[in-house]
Amino acid sequence: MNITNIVHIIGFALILIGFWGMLTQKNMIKIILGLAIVEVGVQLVMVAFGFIEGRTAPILDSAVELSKASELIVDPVPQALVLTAIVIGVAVNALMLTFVIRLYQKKRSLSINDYKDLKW
Amino acid sequence: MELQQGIFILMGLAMIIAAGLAMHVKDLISSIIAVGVVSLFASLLYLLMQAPDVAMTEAAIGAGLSTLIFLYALHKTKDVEEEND
Amino acid sequence: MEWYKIVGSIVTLIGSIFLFLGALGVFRMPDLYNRMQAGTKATTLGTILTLLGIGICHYEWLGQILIIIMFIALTNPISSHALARAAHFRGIPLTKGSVADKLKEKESSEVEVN
Amino acid sequence: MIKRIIPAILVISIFFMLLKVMTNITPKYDLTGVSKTYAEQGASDLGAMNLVTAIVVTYRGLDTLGEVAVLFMAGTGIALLLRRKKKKKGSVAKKREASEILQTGSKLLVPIIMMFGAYIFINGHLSPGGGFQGGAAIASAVMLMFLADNSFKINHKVFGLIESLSGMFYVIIGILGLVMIGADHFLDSRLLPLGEFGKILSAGTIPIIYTLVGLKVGTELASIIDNMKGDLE
Amino acid sequence: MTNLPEILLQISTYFVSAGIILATLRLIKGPSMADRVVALDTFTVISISLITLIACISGRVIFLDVGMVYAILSFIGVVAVARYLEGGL
Repeated sequence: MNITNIVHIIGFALILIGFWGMLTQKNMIKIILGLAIVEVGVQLVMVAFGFIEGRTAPILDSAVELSKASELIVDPVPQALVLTAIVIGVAVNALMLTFVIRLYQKKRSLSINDYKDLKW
Repeated sequence: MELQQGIFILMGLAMIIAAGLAMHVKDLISSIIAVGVVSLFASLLYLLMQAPDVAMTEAAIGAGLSTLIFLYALHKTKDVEEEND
Repeated sequence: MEWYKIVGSIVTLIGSIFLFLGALGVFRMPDLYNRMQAGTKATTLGTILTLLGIGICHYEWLGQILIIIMFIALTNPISSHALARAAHFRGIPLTKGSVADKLKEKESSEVEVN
Repeated sequence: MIKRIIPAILVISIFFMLLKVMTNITPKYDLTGVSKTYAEQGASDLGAMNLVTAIVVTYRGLDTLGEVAVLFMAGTGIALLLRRKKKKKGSVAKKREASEILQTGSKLLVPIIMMFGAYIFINGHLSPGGGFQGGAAIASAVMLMFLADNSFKINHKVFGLIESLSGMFYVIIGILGLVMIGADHFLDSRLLPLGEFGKILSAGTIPIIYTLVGLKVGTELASIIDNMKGDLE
Repeated sequence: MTNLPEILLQISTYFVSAGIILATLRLIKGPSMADRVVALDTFTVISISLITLIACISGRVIFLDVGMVYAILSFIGVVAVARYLEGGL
């Protein structure tokens, strides 16, 4: 049981909890909270893909010898991806909450069951 | 090495408990706080996985910004929610 | 064997014991205001001691650690004060044994003057 | 009943999917492919100590440009959806003022947080941090002012000007790379000399680009918060 | 005797972890939402010292920057919830 597997289990558990909440909750704000949890889980799994045990952070200051850098640092590419994903995530959450506010101003309800205009 | 794995498992359990709490409790502020706790521990895990850039982003955004955005949305949709309580 | 490392780690240990006691107070105290007191005062002292101990261990990091201590000393009281005030206005009750409620007395006297 | 069964089936199927993914993962023991190249050549190629910064700004610069564009679109969408209406007289609900300690403390802390955000994005190539983190710190300072002062308003003209100017200069630097270096060097940071490794004025245009990104992200997030607050004017 | 500082640092890590467990119990139990906010506040303060311990154990000074960001930004979330609860948002 190494650390990569532990973090993968944590991330997958968060994804499942978030999906369960999104599918069963009625309140729209709570659905968005579930999506936020799913985001955290996916980001954890992505960072864990680049983690190598016993190595150090990809910042080449005096603690890392420059000529042997590729044998001493963890993978920097997933970190760069996740870095941008977090900022995008919060903007997308804000946009979805804006939709919720507008819907609420229209129908004065937060429950997802009251919006059945396109239901067949 | 044992200690490090123990810290990972402890933080993972705390995250999973907080996520379950966020989906389980009735009142919305508690669940927003629980999501804040999830992102706090996520930032600590990033730090333990040697990703200080990601940890800093998660700390700067998950600590204040995301909580406040949810609270504003809750504030704007409040009147019905208090009737239902 | 450097003596400053031993001193620093002992200071860190004392700080972490304070952190543990603060968390224990958060868990065990009877009402919100007592919990808040344990969760703010004890943990602030514990964090400052922990950071100082590590600063003694790695004396070349001391500048940054002092900056962190300054930030904690500035921000922690503000948040706990705001939280206590909000809880008071929200009407969360005090525990039975408490003897003084100055904010309530101040408010009621202001109402009487007006 | 059916409302419980269908989510349960979906979640269980996702669980088996993730289980399949997890059993097929073997932990890495070495860098491979593109990340090995970045780790070996990044420092001498771009002069940045922080390899994540090097990847975000230069190697994957186009992605960052796209991300800033997505952020801009989200901000614009929020501003469009939450348009403000004129205030009617007497219809504003009374809000409780912040306590004196919070007001004084925020006056003390807001300049410190702003300065700290600037420190984060200027030092992006030397230490962890960069434009996104510094922008979030600046937006947090604006947020603290909203929390402490009920009548605080941001100056929309100044914010819009900073945002559009920083976005414009970001694209201009990218096109300069196209003109001055070569046809496939859009957003290349080697316009300026690389300088001495580990100093603030090094790594070509990485500090300049990250400062611009930080200003843009900070003003963007601050205006998102302002729109979400959305008091009637 | 030579590795006494490391042993002491490990013991402090155990104490801090026990603090996390106790605060998690308060987060689960908390009868009102204000109790949960107290737990969040405790978490943020504890996590700053945990970040510094991680930096000390792994020996990189760069991790302290993350601690600085946490120390100066984490209180804003608590203040936001407090302002919401007292009705001033």
